[in-house]
Amino acid sequence: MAKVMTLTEAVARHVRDGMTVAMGTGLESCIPFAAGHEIIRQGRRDLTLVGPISDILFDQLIGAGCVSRVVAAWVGNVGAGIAYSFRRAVEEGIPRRIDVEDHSNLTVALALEAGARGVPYLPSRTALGSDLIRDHPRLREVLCPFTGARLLAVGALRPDVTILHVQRCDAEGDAHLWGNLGVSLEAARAARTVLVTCEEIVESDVIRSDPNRTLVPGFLVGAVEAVPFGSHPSPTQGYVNRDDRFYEEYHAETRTREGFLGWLDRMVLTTSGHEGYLGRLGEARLERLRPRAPRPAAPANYGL
Amino acid sequence: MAKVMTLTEAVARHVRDGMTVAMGTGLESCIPFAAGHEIIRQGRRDLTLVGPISDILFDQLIGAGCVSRVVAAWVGNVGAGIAYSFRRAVEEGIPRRIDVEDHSNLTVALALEAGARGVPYLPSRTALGSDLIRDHPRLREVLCPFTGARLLAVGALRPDVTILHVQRCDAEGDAHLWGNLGVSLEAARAARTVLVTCEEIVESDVIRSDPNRTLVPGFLVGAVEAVPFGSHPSPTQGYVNRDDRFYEEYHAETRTREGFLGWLDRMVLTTSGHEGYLGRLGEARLERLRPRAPRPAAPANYGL
Amino acid sequence: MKRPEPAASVSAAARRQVMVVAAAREIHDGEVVFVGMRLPLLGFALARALHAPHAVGLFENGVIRDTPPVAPLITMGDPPNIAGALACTTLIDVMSHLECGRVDVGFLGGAEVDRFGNLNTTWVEDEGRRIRLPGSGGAADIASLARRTVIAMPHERRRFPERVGYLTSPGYGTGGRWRHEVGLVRGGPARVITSLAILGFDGESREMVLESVHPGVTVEEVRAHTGWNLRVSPALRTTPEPSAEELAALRQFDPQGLWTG
Amino acid sequence: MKRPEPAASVSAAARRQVMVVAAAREIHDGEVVFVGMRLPLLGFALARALHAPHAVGLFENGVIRDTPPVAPLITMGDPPNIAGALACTTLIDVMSHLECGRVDVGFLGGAEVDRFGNLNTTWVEDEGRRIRLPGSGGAADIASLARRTVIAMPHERRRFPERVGYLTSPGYGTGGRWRHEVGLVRGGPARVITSLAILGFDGESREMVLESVHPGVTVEEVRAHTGWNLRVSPALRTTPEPSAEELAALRQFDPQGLWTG
Repeated sequence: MAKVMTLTEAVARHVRDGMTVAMGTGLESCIPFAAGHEIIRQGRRDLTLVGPISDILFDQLIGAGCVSRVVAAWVGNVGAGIAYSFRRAVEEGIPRRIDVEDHSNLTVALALEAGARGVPYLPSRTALGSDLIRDHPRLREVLCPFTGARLLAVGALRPDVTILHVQRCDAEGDAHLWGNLGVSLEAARAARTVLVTCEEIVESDVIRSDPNRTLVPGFLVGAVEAVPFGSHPSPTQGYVNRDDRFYEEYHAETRTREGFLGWLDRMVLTTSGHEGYLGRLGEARLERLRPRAPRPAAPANYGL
Repeated sequence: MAKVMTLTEAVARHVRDGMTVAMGTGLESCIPFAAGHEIIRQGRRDLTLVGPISDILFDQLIGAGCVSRVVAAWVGNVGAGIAYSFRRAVEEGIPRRIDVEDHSNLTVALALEAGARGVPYLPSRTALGSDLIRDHPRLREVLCPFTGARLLAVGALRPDVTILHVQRCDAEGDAHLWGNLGVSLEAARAARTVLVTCEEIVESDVIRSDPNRTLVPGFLVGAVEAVPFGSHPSPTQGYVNRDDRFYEEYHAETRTREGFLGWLDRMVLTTSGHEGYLGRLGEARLERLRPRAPRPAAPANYGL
Repeated sequence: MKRPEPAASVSAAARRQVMVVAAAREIHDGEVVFVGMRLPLLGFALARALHAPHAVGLFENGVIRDTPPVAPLITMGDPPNIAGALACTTLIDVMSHLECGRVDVGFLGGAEVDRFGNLNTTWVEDEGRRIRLPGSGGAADIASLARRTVIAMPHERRRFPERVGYLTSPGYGTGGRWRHEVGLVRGGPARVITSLAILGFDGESREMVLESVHPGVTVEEVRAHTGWNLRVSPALRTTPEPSAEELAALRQFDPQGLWTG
Repeated sequence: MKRPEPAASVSAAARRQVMVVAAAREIHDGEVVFVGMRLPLLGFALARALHAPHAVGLFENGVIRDTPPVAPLITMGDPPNIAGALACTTLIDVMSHLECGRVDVGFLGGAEVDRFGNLNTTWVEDEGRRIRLPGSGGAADIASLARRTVIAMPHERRRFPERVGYLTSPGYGTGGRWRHEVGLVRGGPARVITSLAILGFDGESREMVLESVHPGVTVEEVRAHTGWNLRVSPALRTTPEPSAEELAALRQFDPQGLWTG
């Protein structure tokens, strides 16, 4: 039952070829880059990636050839716009063809929420009239049984695994997470299992001192790994700020396939795990990303 | 735009005869008793009350003749079982007939959530085969547009006002709430306006120091009142423990209509507001309900 | 008709101890449990301490916890059930785990249970008068959506009618494949733990079957307190007495004897 | 066909200032605003400081705040947008306010906008080659569900086709009652703020109409950079220059001139 393991072990055990993997569910923060890089290192193939705003993590996994399908609302570079590996795959089939199941943020969120709720679909009025919903495998126009009004039925999506990066977590996987939440909670509850990377593993007492901050209960979690800077270059509130420069550099360097392969080789394939990746960035750069000005949450008392 | 006002003013302004009012949404904690008593004092009539587990607050409002309809999953005395005024109204029409729209906890929660989501209904598989869903105005069996499976469609419910009691709130209505949440968030978001009573009104900076604890944003809130012990006899975590004895006393005293009227007169009608009610309980009793053992939440840093 | 008196050959406290221990034994290690108040709460604490150290408890008010409340309490929303919880969240959030099929076992009670395990907590008749009870609460949801349920009830003839007057929380309906036919995708009662006996359900007909009588109780007593011609399992046994270990744990978790005293 | 050059009679920085100020003016006091990055973020800060002190901003990642970020940022999920927020919650939670009709105005941009205010952020053609863009993000949701939207775009002919190649985010579709017919219950674009002009929509036909040209811009320039025969309002005016107060606020909220420098 021991859930604490290395990232290498966690990915080896929980992420298999052909699986549906939700990641980048925080929208633009707490993106589990370290876990994504480990998936690349272990050479996973034919993954379906799920996420609303994918940050550049999807671009990296696509460029590395791990992906056959993307279920997303937006695949780009949140710092610089275009995600070139995504474009090359969709437009030219390089390194391989990928299918894209296009969504809006709300439809992908509702698909995950339907999965989390255990219902086959959830209704909404979004995107009616949009080309998005034409001939869509998961979006269907229906009539409301009460009012007869047109609605969009969003079919449920249950990832095999959802990967989250959080601030802190205990050894059983009970995770404290703060900042904007995006679709992380829906994705965690929809998944068959959850893989949590965290800035620090803490005693269970820390988690239990503030149960309202436990946004993922441990019984959903299959593996826990302590991975400081595990969201780099995206931020983890209170632990790591965004590395803005990284997005620009990645944008410039990956404009060509050759550039991308050079980046991939240097930053992922030849780094032996996340520590090697951090080593490439260098101490000084990481130090600059550490928060300087503490902003403590006001006390809350659970006493009786 | 000033939202901070007395409870008298808040009820006068926001709760009108004939309205649909959600309260007691915390299930068994943070029940807004003080606000309910003020509704009784101001003699509101023909209210529709909405809540899953109503505590004895619904019983009091029903006995006082304020209510024409109840939308709930359970109307009783959480400490002692039977709610006598509810029974008298349903079985004998005393002091008046009331309609009961029976629900399960999940169906009333989903009705509020549908209201909060702005959709006409939400699907579930609960209560299929139960007598609860027969000839129900808000529950209807439908077929899933994807799978053809039978589902229960739960129609949306939008209260005119939801009344919440919380730990702390700023002058704009941004409310920090902790402990079990029941359907409070769904009820707040479903309502046309929210009336918040709180143990303390705090500076906005306190709220902003921990935005993940803000479970009701101020733009939903129409009125804010500082009402310490506003949930008595139910608990408010960290501020007031449950007054167990009160439930037993109420149970014994309200077994007859005469007993109830005596209770109502003594505790509500002849008390000039919540301070009068607290006066009836006495300092010593209140003091015993104050938490003695602090249990502070672990620090969380929002720094950058 | 005069109602039979409850069997009095064993003390009420001992009966309640047997019930709590029987409830605890229904919880297996690693399971996700929808816990209720009183008997199931104590049964859950016992199970965690003895044979199910990795069981996790969900409460419909939004609490998720794996340890007993830090002090005695009346409702699941009381401060001792919040302090030290693993998570505090919403009713829909915990009930979504039910609807997903993640909840292994849920505990239920009621005013009436019938031959097919259906429960009534809404309307009963007492000597011709209709009495309104508090209603479903979360019971209909647990009964519909948990992988299995365990029902705990005092064993009295008026509480065991052949057919409930109002079906609040679905058991096996009219038996057989009824759950499937009405659209329920799993679940149903696995056990009924009463003050006299433990009962199960036939795998085909889904009718209630007497499986075990508590120490000092006879089959005839059980049948006399049941409102239909109760089937008896060919493998009928006597409910094992609580072990020394179980009794010690009971004393630990109910030191004031609130439930088992 | 050679594309017309963008009008160059006014500096790019001044144009952007006019755009931000125009966006700010679209926000009224007390409104709930679905804010985006860059231009709308700055416009929201300006509006709050000047004429809409009670406006509240929602961000699709789950942030609710009424003050500018505490430091410059690139995305709405960056620490300066979290610190000091009123609330941090989920995407569905904030988008539910949209679906409920509580959001007064949402800001949008895109690669293309057409005659009826439809937006494309998915597929475009460039000299015969199909180019895949990042996709909708939350734009289709905002366009579908907000009470009204404001679109901000550079005014270039390739970005203003008569009909978008792919309709990502619904404007008025093919005009008239199209939104109603497809099931959208409210909303649609109220304004398009470009680098050259401010445009509105006809109340009946829902066709885009030139309402105001920025200082130094001619109607002919605007029409030359628009891919259809653009209607011009009979009440055409010149966009008012930013006031001294507005310029001061701009310098306060964009001290490094990241957007307006």
